[in-house]
Amino acid sequence: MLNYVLIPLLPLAAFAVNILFSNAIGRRAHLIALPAVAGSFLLSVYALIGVQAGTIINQDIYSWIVSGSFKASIGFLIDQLTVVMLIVVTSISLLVHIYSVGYMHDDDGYARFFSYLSLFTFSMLMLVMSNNLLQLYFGWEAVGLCSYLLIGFWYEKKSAADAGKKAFIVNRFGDFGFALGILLIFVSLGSVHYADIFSGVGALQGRTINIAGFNFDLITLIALLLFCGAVGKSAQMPLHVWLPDAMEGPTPVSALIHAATMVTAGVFMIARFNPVFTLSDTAMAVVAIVGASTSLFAATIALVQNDIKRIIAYSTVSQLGYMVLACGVGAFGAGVFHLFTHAYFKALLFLGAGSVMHAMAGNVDIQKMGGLKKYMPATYWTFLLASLSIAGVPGFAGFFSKDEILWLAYNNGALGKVLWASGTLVAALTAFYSFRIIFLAFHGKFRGTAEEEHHLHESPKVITIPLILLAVGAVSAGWIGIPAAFGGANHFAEFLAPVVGHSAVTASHTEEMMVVALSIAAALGGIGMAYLFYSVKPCAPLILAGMFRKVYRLLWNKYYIDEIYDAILVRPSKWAASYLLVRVTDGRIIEGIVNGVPSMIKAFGDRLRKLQSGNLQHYAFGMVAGLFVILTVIFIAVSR
Amino acid sequence: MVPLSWYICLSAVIFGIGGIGFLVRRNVLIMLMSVELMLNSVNISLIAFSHYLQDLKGQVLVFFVITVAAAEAAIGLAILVALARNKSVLHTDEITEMKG
Amino acid sequence: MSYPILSTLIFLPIFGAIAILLISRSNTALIKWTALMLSILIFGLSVPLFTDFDKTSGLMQFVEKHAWIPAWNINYTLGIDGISVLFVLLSTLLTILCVTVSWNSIKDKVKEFYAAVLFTEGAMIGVFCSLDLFLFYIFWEAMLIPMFILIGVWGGPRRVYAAIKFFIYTLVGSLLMLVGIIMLYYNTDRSFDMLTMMSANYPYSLQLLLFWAFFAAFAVKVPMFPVHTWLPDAHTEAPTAGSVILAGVLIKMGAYGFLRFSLPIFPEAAKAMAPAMMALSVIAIIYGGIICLAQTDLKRLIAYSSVSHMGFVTLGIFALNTQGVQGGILQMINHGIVTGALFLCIGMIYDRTHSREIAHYGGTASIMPIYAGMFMLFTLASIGLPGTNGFVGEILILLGGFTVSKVLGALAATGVIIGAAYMLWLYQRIFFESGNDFKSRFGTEIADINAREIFTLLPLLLLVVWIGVYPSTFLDFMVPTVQKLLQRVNDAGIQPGVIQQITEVIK
Amino acid sequence: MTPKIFFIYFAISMTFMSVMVITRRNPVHSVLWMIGLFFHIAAVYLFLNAEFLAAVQIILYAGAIMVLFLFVIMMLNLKEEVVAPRFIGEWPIGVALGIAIITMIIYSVFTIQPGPVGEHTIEAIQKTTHAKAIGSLLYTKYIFPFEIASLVLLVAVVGAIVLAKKR
Repeated sequence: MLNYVLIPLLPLAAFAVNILFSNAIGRRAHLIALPAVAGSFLLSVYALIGVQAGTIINQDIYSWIVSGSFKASIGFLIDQLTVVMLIVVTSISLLVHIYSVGYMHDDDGYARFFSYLSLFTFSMLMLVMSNNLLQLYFGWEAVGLCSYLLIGFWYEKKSAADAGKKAFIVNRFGDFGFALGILLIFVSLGSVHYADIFSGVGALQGRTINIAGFNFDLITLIALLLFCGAVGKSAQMPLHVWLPDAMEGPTPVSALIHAATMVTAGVFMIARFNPVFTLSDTAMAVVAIVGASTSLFAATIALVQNDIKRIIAYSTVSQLGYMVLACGVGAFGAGVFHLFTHAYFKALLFLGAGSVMHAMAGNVDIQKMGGLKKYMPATYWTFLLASLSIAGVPGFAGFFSKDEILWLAYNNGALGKVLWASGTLVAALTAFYSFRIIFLAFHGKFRGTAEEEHHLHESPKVITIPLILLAVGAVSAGWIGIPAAFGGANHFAEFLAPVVGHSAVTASHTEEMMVVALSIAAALGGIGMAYLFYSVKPCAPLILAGMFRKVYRLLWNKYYIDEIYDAILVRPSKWAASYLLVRVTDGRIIEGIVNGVPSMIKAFGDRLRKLQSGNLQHYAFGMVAGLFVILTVIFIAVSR
Repeated sequence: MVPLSWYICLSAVIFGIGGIGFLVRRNVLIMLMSVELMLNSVNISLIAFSHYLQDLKGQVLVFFVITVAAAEAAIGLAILVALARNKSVLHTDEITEMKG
Repeated sequence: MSYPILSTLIFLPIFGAIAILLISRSNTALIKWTALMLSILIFGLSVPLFTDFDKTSGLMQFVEKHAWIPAWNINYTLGIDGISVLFVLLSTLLTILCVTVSWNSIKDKVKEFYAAVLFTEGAMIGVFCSLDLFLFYIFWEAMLIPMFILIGVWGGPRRVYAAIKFFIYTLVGSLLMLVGIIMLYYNTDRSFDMLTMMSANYPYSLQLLLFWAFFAAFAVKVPMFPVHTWLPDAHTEAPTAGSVILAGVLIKMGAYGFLRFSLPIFPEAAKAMAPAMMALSVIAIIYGGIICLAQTDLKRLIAYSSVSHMGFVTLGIFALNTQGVQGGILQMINHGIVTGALFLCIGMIYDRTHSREIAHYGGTASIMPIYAGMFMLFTLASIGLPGTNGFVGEILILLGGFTVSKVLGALAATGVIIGAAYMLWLYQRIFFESGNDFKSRFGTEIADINAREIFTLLPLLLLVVWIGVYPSTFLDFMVPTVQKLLQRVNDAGIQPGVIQQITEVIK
Repeated sequence: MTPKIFFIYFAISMTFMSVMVITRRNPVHSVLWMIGLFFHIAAVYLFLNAEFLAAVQIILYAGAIMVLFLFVIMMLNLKEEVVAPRFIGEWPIGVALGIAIITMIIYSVFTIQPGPVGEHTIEAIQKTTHAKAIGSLLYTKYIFPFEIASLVLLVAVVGAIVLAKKR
């Protein structure tokens, strides 16, 4: 058991040491953080071996919150799904740690950065290893916190601080639903432990729940509420707005948190709760549609952006949409598979972008780059491999996972066909914008200033080595899941099957070939278009933008989602707070009453005070009048 | 024989006049005299009762009333002197320090 | 126990306060050290409550009973159970911190200040320990006096207004309770014994009347919407120690009163009124949260956040189930720790800058990193991040609330979003962004918090994590007591009537 | 019949004098009217067989208290008193209240039911003489109030000195 406990505990220890002694440690922070993460990685590999040998662990460490019938533990569930996540998290985390040694080298907050990274790794591991919902929620919020801290790492920049805050608050909207989902699960099943939930959820089928006079299907409601959490964390529409802004953080953070691990927690959660989701067709349809529309929507935005990190960020949103789509069509295994491959190539893309930014002195505008290929070959080649992978060029990791999702979507009835079509379109778009970066940034002539050109250089080894290692993953990660149609055995899906089950396949191998062919065509078409637009005829994009000015504007401004939220949520609540509540309710009504009663009494007293003229005889009048009254009363009383 | 009620009525009238004097005069001195007037009116009725009820208690009480009246006059006049010395006014409507 | 521990805890501070008053005014060092040593001694004496408390019993423990005014059947009865024991400990702990945080910031009338703090402590403990209604009322009102003085003498510019508002508000509530107490006295066979009342059965109409009479006192103290407006003023104007006591213990008394009186003595009325109370709580949660977004004054913001958090507490209590009530009690402790700590933090920076305007700050994180780190942890606890104490309380309350009413539970959960919004925004405005404005306004000489201040915050910091990670230590205290309480409430019959129809609508 | 005629004379003249006391502009005149009134009151006392008190009335009131008043008047210069308005602005209220009180008392006088008659009949008093009768009562049964009265006077003496003393 100890080896499992140590997986999250090592990073936690590293965090504690680094944060408590940050002053003393300073530049040596990585000496503590790196071995810890490496240790976690090795233990994860050990866990993988154990699981492959059939050791599934589901054990409580201690009771966390106990109250009446409510009981939540800190405990670990180590099964196939967990192990996959463990490998992804620890391996990427390790590489990012190494990368950061070089990337953050000159930063004042070196120790702080590493402590946050360690804390994040710990939280993420707690999340994936959890055996109950509440611990999952703990990890869920803790990774959100780390994300907040790391996005706002350069807190002196207002935009960074804003972005961190935005990420946290937008996520809280999702978590709100997630928390309600947890509550609803407890209320209807009496437990928050996975085992109890999965064994008991079947009995809830057909039950409805009455809320405010409306009847809801209980399972659908639970599934949708849980999905809310995923929407927030995995940046699905309409809560995707925080992820592009999160790029204000240091690039290693973007790679680790906002590409490879944290944002995929939503997908992980849906996959983990597949027994619940599969019981509700409505929920599944919603999940699939949200995923598909997010992927399409984000891909279109990515087409026109110029900030290299933002493009990759939208691409992340889009790819996450893919994974969610996969879950929505019941292909949980495929979703996790894509999660797995995506982690490598997307982390690579980000780290490559970081390397580029390193050379460009922090400039992120791809229009100002060009011809970087000859200055930084290692970065270029790894970046190219990652782009090929994400575009879905056959043989690369992205191809296999994406293809599996499309194929399984195709199998999922009429709705599946639509989703598949949209997915294929997204594949083309993805290829296009990925290669847009390649052609604009690495090919052609350098478009920046001479001074900048002089500064261009390849990044140090500590940066390029993680890139190369990740490139290996980006190319080969898919090979463990080669589908049967290509003569493979799809080991990955088989491995996960005990947790997430098999997807039903109804269509024939011929159709599968057709699907594959179409997706390859889409990928190559996208790359070709990018080549045409940005290498052969560089003026074409401008002409297009001019022709479809409105569309271009819409995409450039990201469909004005941020502005809409600002108008319907942020400003009204600030207005309500500052005007309605402070001035009217608190100021006028409540304080009006509170201060009004005493001031009424005071006004009355002021009037009454006039009676106290100070003239002796006026008081005497009162006395005599009183005497008269008393006499009268006595007289009347006596004479009666 | 003069009926008892006549004495009481007389006492009441003098009492009332004393009261009026106290209420309407501005001069503190006259007000003090009005108080004496009222005390005397009470004495009249007390003695009248004493006579008609054939009991000396009423007269004993009158004795005490006179004592108090003397004390009151002494103190009252002393205050009056102090007042006249400090404020050089003797008119009640000019002494309104206690105005609220 | 060989000695009357509760009486010691009550009267040692009070006699200590008198002793401090006897020290020469000019000898401030002796005054401070006496106060500190006394408060530490009292805390030390209260530790046996923690260790010797029988967690398996729902009965009163450490009971002391002496006849006091036999003619009116008034007794001097003390005792604690699972509800009150933690509050006594919290009071003794926070008093130490109040003393240390005021070490340098109080320069005027030092003697009276520490005497007032200690006197407050004694009265507070008295409130939590009293088992005789008469005694309870005496402590309840006695506490007002030093608090009034603390705000009115050492407070900010509008201190007199705030102090009077605080006093009048609470007094009006208390007087209604006094009437209730007298009614209760005559209806309990002329007895003030709370334990007798807790097992007596009163007619429903009487219960209802008394419930509202007591409600007036407790709701003001909590403070529940809409009688909360004294709190921002009092908190804002009070000196740091005053704010800490106010937030940490004093406003807990309202909720404590609900648990000690409203639920066990008027179970039927409490049950009938619970939906209305829950609705008010939810309003307070959301209202208090949103109003925080508009605050420009540091202390005022935290004060309004207290309204929101105490909304959670009352929501939990009136959910009338195990999770809700336990969560409510724990959340009271949490709120005392976290909000107390936030006020301590604010006091520390106020000592340096003498400004409470949020807009005057910015970039403090790079100037005072340790301070920023500690503040961050308390901020996170305040917004209920898992792993901190705030989460444990909130999730239990939400569980309890959600079990009773889905709509109210869901609405209460929105408070979590709003809480994150205003606290993080506050944190950003104070600690993040550029520190240039801060430096030009307050000079570059602002030092990070010193050892004294770190040790002031450290106990609270440890508690935040302790309760967050292993809350069972504290939850175990209340299990039997809460069970007993809920049994009492749930055994009571439900009264049909108009209220029931209202509650149907709310549900 | 004769006593009634005498009483009517006294009643009318005493009322008249009282009115004069409270309406005179010059305080000296008021005092003089007051002294006249006191003599009349003393006469009424004689009617009522209270010889001792009649004497006390003249000696103490007319002789001592009123002289005290006169002294004070002399001491204070009250020249302007002759021209200043005599009554306060609200005098009609005072008059009305006074008349109301008088009316009320007179109205109630006729309902008086005298209590049982005591032992001090006129004959009994005449046997012991009036002064002795009062004296024996004062120094036996009412010795305690009597001593208190003396204390009251003492306080008055001290008080008067303290108040009127020049600082």
